[in-house]
Amino acid sequence: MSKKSTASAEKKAESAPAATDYSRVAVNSRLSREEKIELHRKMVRIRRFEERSLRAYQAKKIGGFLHLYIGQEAVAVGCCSLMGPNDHVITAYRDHGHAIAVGMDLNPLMAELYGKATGCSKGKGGSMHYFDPSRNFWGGHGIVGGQIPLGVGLAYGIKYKGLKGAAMAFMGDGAVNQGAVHEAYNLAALWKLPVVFVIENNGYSMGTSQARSSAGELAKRAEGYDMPWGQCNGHDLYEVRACMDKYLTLAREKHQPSTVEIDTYRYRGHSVADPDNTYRSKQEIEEYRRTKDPIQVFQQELLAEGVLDEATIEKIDAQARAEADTAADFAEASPFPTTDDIQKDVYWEADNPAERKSKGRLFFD
Amino acid sequence: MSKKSTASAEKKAESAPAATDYSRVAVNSRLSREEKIELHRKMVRIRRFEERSLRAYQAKKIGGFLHLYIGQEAVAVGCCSLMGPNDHVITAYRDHGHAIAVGMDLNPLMAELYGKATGCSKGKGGSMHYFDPSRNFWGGHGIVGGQIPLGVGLAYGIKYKGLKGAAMAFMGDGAVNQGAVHEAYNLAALWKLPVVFVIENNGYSMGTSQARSSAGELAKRAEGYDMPWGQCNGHDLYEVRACMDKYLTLAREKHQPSTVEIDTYRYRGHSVADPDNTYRSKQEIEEYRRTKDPIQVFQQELLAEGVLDEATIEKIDAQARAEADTAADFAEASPFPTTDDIQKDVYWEADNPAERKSKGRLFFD
Amino acid sequence: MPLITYREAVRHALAEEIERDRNVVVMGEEVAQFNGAYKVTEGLLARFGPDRVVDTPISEAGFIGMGIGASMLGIRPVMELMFWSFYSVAFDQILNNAANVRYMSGGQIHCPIVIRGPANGGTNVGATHSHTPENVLANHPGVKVVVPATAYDAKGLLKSAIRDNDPVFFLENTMLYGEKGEVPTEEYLIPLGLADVKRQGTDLTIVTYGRSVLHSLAAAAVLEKEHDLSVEVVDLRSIRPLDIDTVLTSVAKTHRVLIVEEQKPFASVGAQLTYMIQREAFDELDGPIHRVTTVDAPAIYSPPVETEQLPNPQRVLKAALELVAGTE
Amino acid sequence: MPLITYREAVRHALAEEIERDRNVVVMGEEVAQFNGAYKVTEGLLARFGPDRVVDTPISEAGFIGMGIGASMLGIRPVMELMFWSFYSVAFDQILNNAANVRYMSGGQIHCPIVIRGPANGGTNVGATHSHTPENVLANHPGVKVVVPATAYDAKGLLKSAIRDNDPVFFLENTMLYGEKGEVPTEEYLIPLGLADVKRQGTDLTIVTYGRSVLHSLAAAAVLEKEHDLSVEVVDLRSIRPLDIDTVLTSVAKTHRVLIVEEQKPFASVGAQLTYMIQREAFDELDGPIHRVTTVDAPAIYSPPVETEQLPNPQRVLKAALELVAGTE
Ligand SMILES: Cc1ncc(C[n+]2csc(CCOP(=O)(O)OP(=O)(O)O)c2C)c(N)n1
Ligand SMILES: Cc1ncc(C[n+]2csc(CCOP(=O)(O)OP(=O)(O)O)c2C)c(N)n1
Ligand SMILES: [Mg+2]
Ligand SMILES: [Mg+2]
Repeated sequence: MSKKSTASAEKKAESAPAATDYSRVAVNSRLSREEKIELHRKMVRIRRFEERSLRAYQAKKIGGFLHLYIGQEAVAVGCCSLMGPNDHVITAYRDHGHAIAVGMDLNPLMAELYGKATGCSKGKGGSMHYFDPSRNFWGGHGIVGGQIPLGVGLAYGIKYKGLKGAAMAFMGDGAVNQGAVHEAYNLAALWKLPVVFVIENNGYSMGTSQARSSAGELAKRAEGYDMPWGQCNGHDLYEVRACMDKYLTLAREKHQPSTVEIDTYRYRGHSVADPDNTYRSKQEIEEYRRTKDPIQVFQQELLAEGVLDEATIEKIDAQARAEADTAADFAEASPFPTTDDIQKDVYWEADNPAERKSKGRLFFD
Repeated sequence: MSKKSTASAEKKAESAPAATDYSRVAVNSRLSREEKIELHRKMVRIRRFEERSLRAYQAKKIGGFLHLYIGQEAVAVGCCSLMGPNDHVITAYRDHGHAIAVGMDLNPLMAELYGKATGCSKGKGGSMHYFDPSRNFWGGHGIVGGQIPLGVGLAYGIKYKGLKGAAMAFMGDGAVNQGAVHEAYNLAALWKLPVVFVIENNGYSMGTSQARSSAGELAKRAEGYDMPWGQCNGHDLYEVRACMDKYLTLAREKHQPSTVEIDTYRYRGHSVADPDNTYRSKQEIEEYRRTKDPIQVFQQELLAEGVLDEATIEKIDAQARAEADTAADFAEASPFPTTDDIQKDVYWEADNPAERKSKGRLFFD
Repeated sequence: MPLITYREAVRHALAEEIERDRNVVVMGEEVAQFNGAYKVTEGLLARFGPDRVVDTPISEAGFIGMGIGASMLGIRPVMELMFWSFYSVAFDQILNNAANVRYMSGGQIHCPIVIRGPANGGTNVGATHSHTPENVLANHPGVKVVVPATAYDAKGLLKSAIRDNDPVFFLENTMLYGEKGEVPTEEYLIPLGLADVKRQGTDLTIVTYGRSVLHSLAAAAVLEKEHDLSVEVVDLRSIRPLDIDTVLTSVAKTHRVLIVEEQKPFASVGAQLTYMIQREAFDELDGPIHRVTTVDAPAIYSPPVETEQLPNPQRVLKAALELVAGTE
Repeated sequence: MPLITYREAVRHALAEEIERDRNVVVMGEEVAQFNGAYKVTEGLLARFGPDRVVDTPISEAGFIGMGIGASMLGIRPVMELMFWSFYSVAFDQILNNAANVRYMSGGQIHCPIVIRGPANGGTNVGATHSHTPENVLANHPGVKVVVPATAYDAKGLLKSAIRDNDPVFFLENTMLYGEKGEVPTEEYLIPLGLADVKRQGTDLTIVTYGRSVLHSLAAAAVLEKEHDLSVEVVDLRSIRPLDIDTVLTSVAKTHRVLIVEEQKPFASVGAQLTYMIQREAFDELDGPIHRVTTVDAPAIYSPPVETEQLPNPQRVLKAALELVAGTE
């Protein structure tokens, strides 16, 4: 176990005590069969999409980085399933899960990885820079911690417009050591901005365990800003929803920001190119896969609830695989941007020449 | 009272309880008569120096900013009086007090304000940039919070060299909201670097009260990094010494970093140009002057102890005034740097041409 | 037209735009209750209240990043940096997030944010407080950079900047805040990217912007009077977009170019202008382009020496005479 | 001489200097236990132990500032930025503290720190990870900036950088890490600020540095073979200090200059070179200086398109032919 301390795991701060049956918490018990199946399906779709993208990467269809979310699915799906119309999401470069969780289609997501013009960011952003403002999804950001002030800005916008909503600003366990994160904490707390800072604690920042990168407990730093904070088990989708519901409600109802640290794990290397053997053991990974896989855990739960049966599970999985393959075909068949496209999407004015008001040269050579 | 809460003032964290007679704490009781008088004298010299510099500023002898330390003298003098040969100091732009406290002479300090070549920084730094590495004083820094990582670097150097020493990194109450400060906290705590972060809490960052700039309690943020922290009354030199001695010892003996918040007050505006009437009342200032002036408090104490008498006080004061006047005369009589000096002190290599190993142009026009 | 200061011109632009558009919010350290470190925002809090004029903690990365995020949702934040020099602690937010988010999202997002504040030397505040980052900013595609020299330009350009849908970085000057100029009472806008010929001439073109415009005009007057030289002074006003056409037109007339800029020389705005002029008007040049820049060192504190480190009328005069002598 | 990779050359320089000087410490994210994100520091932890090779948290402002502070006490930290792009979050420490502290202290302090890491596009990592900040860095007096193109240069220059008493920013290139070159077994140093004529020629001077040297050499070979043009390729190696004399000597020979640089065009290193060349060798020029730069937009992700956005042999070839055609 890579995490800081067992003490930390025990002391679940303001989240519910360990004995809670999270399926009975209102936010979960009120879910319909279909909704539950949909949650399961989302996780499966994320996983199959990413596995397919990994094969595409190995086949050299994809450039740059590919940071897989495999093992963490319950976090994005759990959190984003709670989104109302005025809730917004922003995250780091490990963003495939969040993009699918907010409802983006697989075709433009895969096409983005292939660097195609049909990609969600027209092939300009790549894996780290998925965006879909129409679904309140503001990316996909490559600079560790850099998205967190933007997340506070989303919360500011929500509040300024008088809407009842919240922003979720996701970051990794390594990101908490970026100064911008702390500046953002203070602003959010001082001005009562409706944001939940979500630390997806997968135990490592690249090859560095939490213990080697961070002094103290991660979520607890919120106390220094008089912000409430919680911790929860990110392997259990119900628990994620129960915990996040509480903090999202605080944000929406009382403009109270908070920090939630969600325990999770990634099975794959930091990115596909990561050798993944200098900092953790195969056994550790296997142990997580065997006992804490979020899809398995939730599947067992839904089997027990009688919501899922083996046939449905099979079908969902087959559909997800097929959908991922279709996305890869779509991506493959799509055109690359042209060299003329390089200078599009730089300036709003250049893209909207009829409405341009400025003069002079915008581009240089 | 501008500070966050009376709760905060009461809860003096890990510093000694309020009832302590700080004169009896070992670090103070072992002081000789001469040493005590010297501490008093240092505070008086700081004050008279700054009052003289203010007159020079009003006479337009000084450019730029002049951030006066008047009212805060017990902090710098208390802290720096504890320095051993391997202890180092770094601070922000409000640095006159620290410079005098570490033992710098008034002549080069005043000359620096006048922008003269005889200034401690050859007229290149000005008020915000006093330096004296020979006295382990590393400035004088203008970017809020920017000096704090450097302070951690001093601690790193001390530890790397196997010395028993500590760095003191001073900042204001507004500076704690800079990201670099938090990155520095984490590094110091994680790597056990011998640094004491000293927050000189004078209640305001420019015209912004602590309550309007910072969520939570300032020193308490250290807890988020598992660092010990303390608070103390910076109007009482003995208390400052007692409190700081404890944390400096922790640093020197155990490489344990910490944060100490010292309650203090500045009588003058943020800088000389500050109108100083939009954010606090004249009464507030007067109240501090009347009841908490650090020179008065310590003078009373030393009178009571029989260490000082009125004649000695008079004499010290007269000497300090004379010394400040002499410094102003020295500054006045000194030459300005020449335009040729502009490009000196930029590169070590350019200043040491005999030892230059690189080729090519270092400067452009 | 009434004579008002540059400071007032900026303030009036802010006030008019706050009034015009509910989404405009002015933010920064000390902008509200303290009335602005340089009193640019004086009275705005009283007039528009704390929702529209907001004091921030000393957290430039945090609050500018926040502004960028809010701008993605349609807020139009006008953020004050007390000094542009403090962009150093917010560099990532400004030049990765504001500059790139449109591109990385394939054009789905735009950031109508303005960041404004003074960027200049001359007030003896030393190396860390005297950065003139217009070259560094303009190096980044996706941003706009404006440096007004007069009250009239400051007002008209700032109003355009606030209405612009791209991030605009607006660089003022503490040495100009007190300078007065004629500013009409009726509303006007000046488009970004339009240079202004501040003085007509035929013998030499001085290309300049910001406070250096004033130095150049002062020198031009002396050159005319004492040296019988007719100097054209082109004020760029906007660095990106850049009105190179006005520059080239002037060069075609005078065939001699002196660039005057308060910039550290290496890879300055003037270096870029030189590349463009020689590339596009090589045959128009009678001789090399010269520059007057800040003397290449960190900003010195010493007041009389700082004056010499910066462009000033004497340095411009000397450079102009040298240039002309070299091409006669 | 043994053929080793650029990566190994950097590693050998680090190892030799760690060995030579007890004050040299290598630090950065993932440099120790993980063996380096790009495996540059592979094996150093095992060889020199955790006091000399140190993993840091993701706190660039914090740890680089710490390194600067330590350097004031005589430590010689060699800090890795996993990408130079991340200088954006440490800008203030790098360009206010490291660059200015000597000046502001009137020469009492110097900062013998090296900051190194890759700064390049070409690996499809997008806009935030592809900055090439050599122009921005070199804009600041007080710093040195080195951009080696070959294994030989990388090793000799890095060793000099580590022994230098001024802050040196050393910009490597992930696209070059695997490139092999001859590197002697015996110790050698290359002084900073010395350009290297990588190919002799008489018809055209290409001034370049970093990976663009390789593109320029590739293009030069084609220009010779297919167009009978003799191209001289001047590799600057160091941006500041700058060996302008070698450039001017070449210009005096060829009278035509093409600058090839992986830089966003506005206020680039090439802009600065243009200013200097036309200023100091105006009469040597047969026509305008041309540039090949990165196409002016944030770095695009799409792999085949990014190749076209960057300088590449085809773009250099095309530009060279255009330039020559224009001056015949
Ligand atoms: C400012 C900055 N520094 C370094 C990096 C390189 N980097 C990318 S991801 C990463 C690790 C982040 O770990 P964590 O925050 O735990 O997120 P995870 O990858 O585990 O999801 C690092 C060091 C970066 N992108 N930005
Ligand atoms: C990064 C940065 N932002 C803003 C400023 C302008 N500024 C200088 S001092 C100051 C107030 C600092 O207050 P505090 O830290 O409480 O210190 P004090 O002045 O009270 O000693 C501000 C905003 C600066 N120098 N650097
Ligand atoms: Mg992680
Ligand atoms: Mg204060």
